[in-house]
Amino acid sequence: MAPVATPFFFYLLSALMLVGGILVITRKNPVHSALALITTLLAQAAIYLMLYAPFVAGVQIILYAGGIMVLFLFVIMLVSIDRSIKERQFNSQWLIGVVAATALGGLLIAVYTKGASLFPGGPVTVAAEGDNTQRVASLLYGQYMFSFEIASLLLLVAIIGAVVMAKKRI
Amino acid sequence: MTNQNTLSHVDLETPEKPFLDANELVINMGPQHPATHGVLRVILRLDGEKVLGLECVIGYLHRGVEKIGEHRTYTMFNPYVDRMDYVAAVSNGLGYCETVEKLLNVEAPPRAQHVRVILTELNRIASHQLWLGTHALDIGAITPLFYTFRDREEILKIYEKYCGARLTTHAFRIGGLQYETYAGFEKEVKNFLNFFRPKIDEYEELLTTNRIWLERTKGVGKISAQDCIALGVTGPVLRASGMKWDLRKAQPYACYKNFDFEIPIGQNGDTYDRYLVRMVEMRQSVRIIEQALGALPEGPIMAKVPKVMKPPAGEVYHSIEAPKGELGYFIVSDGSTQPYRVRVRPPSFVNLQALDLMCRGQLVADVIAVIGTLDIVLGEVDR
Amino acid sequence: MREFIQYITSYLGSNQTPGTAGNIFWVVVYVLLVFTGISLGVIAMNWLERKILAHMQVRLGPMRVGPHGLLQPFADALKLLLKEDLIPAEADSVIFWCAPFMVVLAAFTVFVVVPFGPTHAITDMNIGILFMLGVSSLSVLGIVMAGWASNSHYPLIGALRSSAQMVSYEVAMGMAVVSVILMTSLNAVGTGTLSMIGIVQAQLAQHEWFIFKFFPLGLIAFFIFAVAMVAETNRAPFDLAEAESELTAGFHTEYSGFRWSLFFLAEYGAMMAASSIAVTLWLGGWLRPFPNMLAGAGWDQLFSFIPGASFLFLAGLCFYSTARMPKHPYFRIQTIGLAGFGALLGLVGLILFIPPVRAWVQDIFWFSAKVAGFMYLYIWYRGTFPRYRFDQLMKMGWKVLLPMGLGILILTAGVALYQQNLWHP
Amino acid sequence: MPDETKSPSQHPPQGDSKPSAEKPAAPATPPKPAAVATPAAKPAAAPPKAPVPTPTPWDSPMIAKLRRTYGSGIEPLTYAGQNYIVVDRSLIPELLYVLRNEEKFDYCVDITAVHYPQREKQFDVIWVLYSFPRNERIRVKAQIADGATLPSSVPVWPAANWLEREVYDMFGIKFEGHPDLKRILLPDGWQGHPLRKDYGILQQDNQWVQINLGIESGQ
Repeated sequence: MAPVATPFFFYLLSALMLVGGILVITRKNPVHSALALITTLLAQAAIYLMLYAPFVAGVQIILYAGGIMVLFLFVIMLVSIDRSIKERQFNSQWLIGVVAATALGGLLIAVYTKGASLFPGGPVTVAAEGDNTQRVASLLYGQYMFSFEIASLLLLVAIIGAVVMAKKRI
Repeated sequence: MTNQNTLSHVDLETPEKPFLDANELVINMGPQHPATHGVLRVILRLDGEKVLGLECVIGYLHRGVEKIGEHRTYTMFNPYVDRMDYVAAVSNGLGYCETVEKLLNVEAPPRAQHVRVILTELNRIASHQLWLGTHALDIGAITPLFYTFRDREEILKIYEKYCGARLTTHAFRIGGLQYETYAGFEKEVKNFLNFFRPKIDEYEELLTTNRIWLERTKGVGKISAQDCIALGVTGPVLRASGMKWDLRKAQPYACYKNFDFEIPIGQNGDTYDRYLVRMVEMRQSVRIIEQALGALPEGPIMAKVPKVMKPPAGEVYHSIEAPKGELGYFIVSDGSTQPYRVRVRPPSFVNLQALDLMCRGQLVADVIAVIGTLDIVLGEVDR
Repeated sequence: MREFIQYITSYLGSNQTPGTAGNIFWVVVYVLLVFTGISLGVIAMNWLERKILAHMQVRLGPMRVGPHGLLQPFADALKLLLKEDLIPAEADSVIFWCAPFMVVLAAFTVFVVVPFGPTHAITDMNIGILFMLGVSSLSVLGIVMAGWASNSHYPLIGALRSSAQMVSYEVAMGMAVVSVILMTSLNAVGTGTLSMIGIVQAQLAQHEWFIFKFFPLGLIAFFIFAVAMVAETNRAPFDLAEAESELTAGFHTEYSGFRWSLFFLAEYGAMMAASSIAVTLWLGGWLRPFPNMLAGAGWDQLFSFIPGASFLFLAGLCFYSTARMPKHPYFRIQTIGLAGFGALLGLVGLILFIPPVRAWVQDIFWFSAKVAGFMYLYIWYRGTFPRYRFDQLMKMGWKVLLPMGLGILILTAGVALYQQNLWHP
Repeated sequence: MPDETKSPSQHPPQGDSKPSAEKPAAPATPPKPAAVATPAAKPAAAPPKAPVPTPTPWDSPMIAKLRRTYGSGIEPLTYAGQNYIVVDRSLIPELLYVLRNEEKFDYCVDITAVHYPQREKQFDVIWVLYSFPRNERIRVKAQIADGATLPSSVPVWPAANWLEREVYDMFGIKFEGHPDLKRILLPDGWQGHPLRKDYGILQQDNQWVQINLGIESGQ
């Protein structure tokens, strides 16, 4: 798949992501926020695709956009929205928020200005396209086997925890 | 039997625990809802999909039949009763005619009684067919509806030929029948029976062993015989709970005591048992009609009743086994040509009371199934 | 201009999909072709479903608009487009507005990777099947949005139901799909593929449709998928989200007109998409039936006549019905119309006999025929089954299909590993 | 229009509006206290043929037992082969309990009322009971005045719930202790109780109709 109009799509998707991200934190209605977040995630998936990482893109869509966000929406829909609209958001933590945002901003600026020296110059060589998924797989199940298993154990614990918590209510 | 009065009544007013405001959802089902069989309005209180309780709001079809009855002569009121349970109009007519006959102290001649039994049992089949079709449709099986309507058509044709009307037939008159059976009546009824017997098997093939049907109906809307009696629930619902009680046997009217038939009963009192009971009832109705046809006597079809009916003052309660349960008429006469008071004891109305009990703790989808299985007709509930 | 023409012609004769070849012009052409085909398929399905269901239910179905109701779908479409498009006052209008497009987008984007033949696909993605599952799972979002934005109880419950249902059946579906991907790895290289075309080619290379692979493992996986895909598309007996008798019309209760028709379009599109996955993964995609039993050039030749022959058969059916039409002048236009339709079908059939067309249409025909088989199954289910209850549905998803899928996955992996070892001792 | 006729009149009340149809209504038979006075007891104004059937007393072990406890408070009668008991209003909840628990009348078939505007105690309230073990029907009838209340029989038979609501709806008879006594067939807020004899057949709550349905009354 030869890329077409790469800069155009890159800027389009980035803009979409930024707008989505801003909407997530500015919308009062949580459902709108969630939908904005989904937009961001989908745009991100498209950027992965542009970076020749189709597998990550697919997983992003299936897991985040299709799975997790649906569950988010599920919960949000059940909560009375009228009340949350009236509430002021993050009213008690704005100070911490400002500090964190400044710190992050500083970091980004630092990376941007020093970027050339931090990273090797030029675009990374693209792996042969057909290998993508296999290489992810062999890395996951080979080199990073241990951390992969730990992560899955963590998820297992989370599942059991969720079941236990749900059972309590029954 | 019902010494203790333990209705597992849950208090509808119990305040619910607030859980993210998400715990309770009040849903208004009806009066214009495809599955409430007419203008029944049910207010459901749900926890997610679980029913915490419900309240029926009825009366949308109230036409004041009882009031009308006080202002019509006995004969004039006869067609009105057809408009109550319009699915089983013939049964309604039978109940009314027999009650007035009791007041007048006359009895319909044997031939009339036999024809009455034939038509009433055909009506029971028709009513059950309609129930089966709509009930299955509520549970999501579309096809049985069309099968039952196809076969019900044959019954309606017989009615149409006999008295010119298909639905609100006004088939009987006080004291007997207005019309002699038409030529070929017996043959046509017999043909229908032969045509219909395999059709019951066809319905059963579609549903009785269908896994999804079993899952949707078994254990759904359970009600014990004890609760049935306490709530006055009669008909197939009571029988499916294991109570062997049918007015046709318990207090035979018309000429039912001449016929040999069985009362099907269920054990669990769930929706599936009610389904089975009604299926067997259709078969039994076929049996009764066959016997009645075989024993159809010759003779007059009308007893001696005065042109202007003035039953002596008095009051009478008489009830018959309508397809939906005990259908009773309580008529007070003051010696004039008009009833002083007509009270109809509609089976659907009383049976509907049990809906709340049967639905507690079930899911929304089960409410639909239970409304279907109660087999209510709103024309009769609201009168 | 010449460059442009050269750009266009350069693709011809290529043995790649236009997407893989990177030829934008042909990508656009293919996109248009595929989406036209899908829309035509939806129209045909609309008519067929009503007709077949009607005949299952001892009635006639549409008979008025056109001969045997053939023009009914068009009449319906016209009606829907002319209807007033209501947005309830209390609804969240932006989301309400977007939701149907989201659903349609999800249902149609999937077809980007569906292989109608070795080169007849818009593109061949490296992660084809993952892409399909991912994109089709996005339709949940549209449904949730529609249900929530309507600001009404029934749609909300419908949306909750369908989202819960789709999310949970996706898991079982995924298990079944992964077992197929394991099967594709049985080759000299020892790595499987997620590419849709690759999966069919693996079946070709292994001389076995995956439904028969490791009997009965493939069959069971197929069964799991076949059940899950019905649930995934919200069709009977899993059509709880739009259970008429309970929730009036579920999540699209408040929709009307054009937007409602988009939901309709998306539903049928999703059905075809799901069937396409099943066909690709288990039924050999575009491969003709009986590749082993009836192998050989002669048989190939014979099978290549079937597309044309089946169209001729349909044409014959039309002519037979024409002959049976009532002779009354009232029906004259209808009779002519039916004969015309038959002639059209016959013409298509004859064209399909021309050798180059015949060769070209082979793959597409077999693929479509298999998908059509699934579509018939959908209709059949709807005519036969009552509807599941929500908890039963969830129980089946999580307690029956998911463990089954896991078991199949593990077994398949074991058997595949064993065979792999035979391959590379 | 027959008016104020103490003696039962035979001529049919014609016209459909019967403003206060008050016809037969037992001519206030004085003798017994809670008495008798089924609508038709004596009035027998002789339809020419045949002796007019009148309610006659009946007896059974059950009645004997009840008689022993309640004495003259109950009067067992039978008409057209159907047994009923006329009871004093004061016996109402107690007797119903006895009938259900001791006499096994476990099924409350129906509760209804009849309005006799001419009488001092205007309403007959009637319980139709059935016993499954005995396969026997019985009716219990009590007379109450307009505005008087009755104890609810819902604790006795839960089936009475809707039936009593209907009686309340149609006649305005209040049942004390009913869990949820409100209108059932007519809308809440409707004025009047249609099955009373003074409620004409064409009458309706025009105000309600205008407010709630937004239409001028159709009649």
